[in-house]
Amino acid sequence: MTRGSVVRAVARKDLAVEMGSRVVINQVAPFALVVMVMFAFALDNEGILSRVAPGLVWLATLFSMLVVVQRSFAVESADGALDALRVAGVDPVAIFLGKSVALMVQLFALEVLLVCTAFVLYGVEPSPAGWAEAFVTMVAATVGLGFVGTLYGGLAAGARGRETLLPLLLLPVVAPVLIGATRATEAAFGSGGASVSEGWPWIGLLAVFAVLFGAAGSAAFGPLVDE
Amino acid sequence: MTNVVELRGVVAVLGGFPALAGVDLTVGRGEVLLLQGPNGAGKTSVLRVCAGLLPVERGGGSILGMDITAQRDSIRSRVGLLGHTNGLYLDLTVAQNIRFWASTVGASRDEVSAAMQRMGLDGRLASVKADRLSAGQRRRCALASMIVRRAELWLLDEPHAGLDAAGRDEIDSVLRDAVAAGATVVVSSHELERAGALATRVVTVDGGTVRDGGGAR
Amino acid sequence: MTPTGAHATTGTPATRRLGLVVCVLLVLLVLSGLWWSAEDVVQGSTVRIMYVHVPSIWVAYMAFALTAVCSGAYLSRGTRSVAWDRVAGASAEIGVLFVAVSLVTGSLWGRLTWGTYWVWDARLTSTAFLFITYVGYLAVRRLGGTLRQRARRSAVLALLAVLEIPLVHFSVELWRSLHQEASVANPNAKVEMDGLMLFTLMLGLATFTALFVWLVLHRQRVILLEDTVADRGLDEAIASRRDEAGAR
Amino acid sequence: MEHASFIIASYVLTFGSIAAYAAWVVRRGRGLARRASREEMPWT
Repeated sequence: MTRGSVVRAVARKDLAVEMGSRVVINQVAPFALVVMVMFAFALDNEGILSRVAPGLVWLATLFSMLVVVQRSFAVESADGALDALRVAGVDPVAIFLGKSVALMVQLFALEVLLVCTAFVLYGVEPSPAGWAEAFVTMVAATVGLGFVGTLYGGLAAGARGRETLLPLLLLPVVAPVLIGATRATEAAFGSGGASVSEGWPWIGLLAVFAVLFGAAGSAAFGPLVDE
Repeated sequence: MTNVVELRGVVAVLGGFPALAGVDLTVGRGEVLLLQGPNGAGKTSVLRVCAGLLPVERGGGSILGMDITAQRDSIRSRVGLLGHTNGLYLDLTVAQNIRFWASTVGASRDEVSAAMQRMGLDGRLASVKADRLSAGQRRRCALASMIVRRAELWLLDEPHAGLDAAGRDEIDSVLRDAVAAGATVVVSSHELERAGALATRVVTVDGGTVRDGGGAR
Repeated sequence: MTPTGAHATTGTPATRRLGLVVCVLLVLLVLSGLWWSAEDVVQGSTVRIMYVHVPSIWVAYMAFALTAVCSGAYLSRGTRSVAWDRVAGASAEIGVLFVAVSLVTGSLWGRLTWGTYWVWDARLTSTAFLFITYVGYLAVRRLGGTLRQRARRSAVLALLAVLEIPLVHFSVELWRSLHQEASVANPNAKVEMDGLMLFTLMLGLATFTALFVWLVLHRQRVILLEDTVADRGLDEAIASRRDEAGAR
Repeated sequence: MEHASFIIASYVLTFGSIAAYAAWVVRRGRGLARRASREEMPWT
């Protein structure tokens, strides 16, 4: 049994669960859209909206992520599947990577939706190079978010008060992603006169974040979830 | 060969409550041990300790010759637990569930279809979502994944609960096959008549302790 | 079991002496900070806040560093003693207290110097994140479970914080340096310090360090007692649990 | 002294909260130590 095949099995399973239940499609995605509309009500100014659109996109992503992460582990504990995985001695690193990959796929889909919404509702108009940069930003940010979300989601999964514990633990950690992804997206969208080239250092930050938390999560997930 | 299960003075705590208050238990290879006792006596906790799910607070012991605290990871891949929950993903179909389990332990396609056939899960049931299944059908799913796992120590928590007569017979026959294949079984049950027929030994769990209900039968 | 009587404390002659030293130093610090030392040429009287602000943030950094070291020691093989976890927990709790204190005194100072309680300065922002991170750490310590569970979980979390904090700090710094035009005021502005002012600052650092040692010693003993009493409760619970069996 | 209120406030806040915490720790320690034996308190 190689680690890679377990990773694939876990990721495929999580995505199959989503295809079977459609919770992210039917509930989280509309939630994210509502958040975007509420931002527009709160700010009530088209000039400001297109200026702050990148930040709103990523804030909406983070809020949606909290829900998706909770869901990802609720599925495991609904009928004791996580216990069963533990008893089966399934490699926790493979569980971590597999669940991270599934989370990344779902987050990426949400981000695409949110960016398109910002394009339509907030009046942002990126150049072709900007679209490319936005794509790279989304990939880099999503990988990091997937790792951190799975890591802290697993820790909070078994805990009492997990609904409040998860945001408390997770949001401070993802601050670099919010900052980096927002700045990079601003560059991509040209918000506030930013040029596309200004975004690349921030994408570097996102990549560093993703690599560090991928490694740390692989090491820490087992001890955190198991004990 | 050492005993399959050896617990010495095991105390296990659940949210501050001593679920196990000093358990001594020995199970030899090939035995079918029946744990009986009232609700809340600690039967489930004994099984969860043996499966390496519930950490041992005091005392110690070994499972399949491996230390129960230091070598929990190695123990786990060699035991199978059928608890109150079935470990199913309710949004997946029966076939998806069992195939997932098979893929995490590296079972072949043939083994999977054999196990599904054995539990009567092929055909129409295979494509039904787990949350539409009856309690008995869910049990059968869980048993199918146990079969696929080829565990050396089978731990079953009230496996007969909520099943009709046919379902119970099925479980008994799966257990007999497992024992014939060399597995050791620890099973908890209210239904002494039924489980007692299989058991080679019966012990009583009460107040988080084990009273040996007499030697081998 | 030797009863300890009504005068049992977490103190020892050594900590009592240390406590006395801390008290004397504190009096000296207040006198020196509020009366003896002169006002700063640039900052004026607000420099007096620095004599308590700088030592508190210093203690907080020291506390979190100690938490990280103890967590690493707990996780490394051969030293797996829950004593490490107690020191880590005590230290983190004290660190949270001192970060909170330094955030408040810092914003009071900021109000006087910058005219505003808060500026989105890199150091302030990442200190706020530091605070929230360790509040989360303390929440995880209270999740329950066995002592070993608590120790392992919180040790792993403390080491993750070691990874998280520099990342947050770095990104916040990058955020400010690339984004904001010249900051309101540079808190690092060279302060001309006369001898007594420097003395007062050093006195503050020494006092707070001694205070930190005193607090950690006591707090980790209290944690030991909490664990012991919980364990005693467990003994009683085990006994009554075993009686259940006899009753039937 | 200029800004006396702010300066006094920061001293009071700092030492007040530390003193409150220290008092809480000591009192909690006393309460628990009364229920513990000498062997359980390795520092005695």
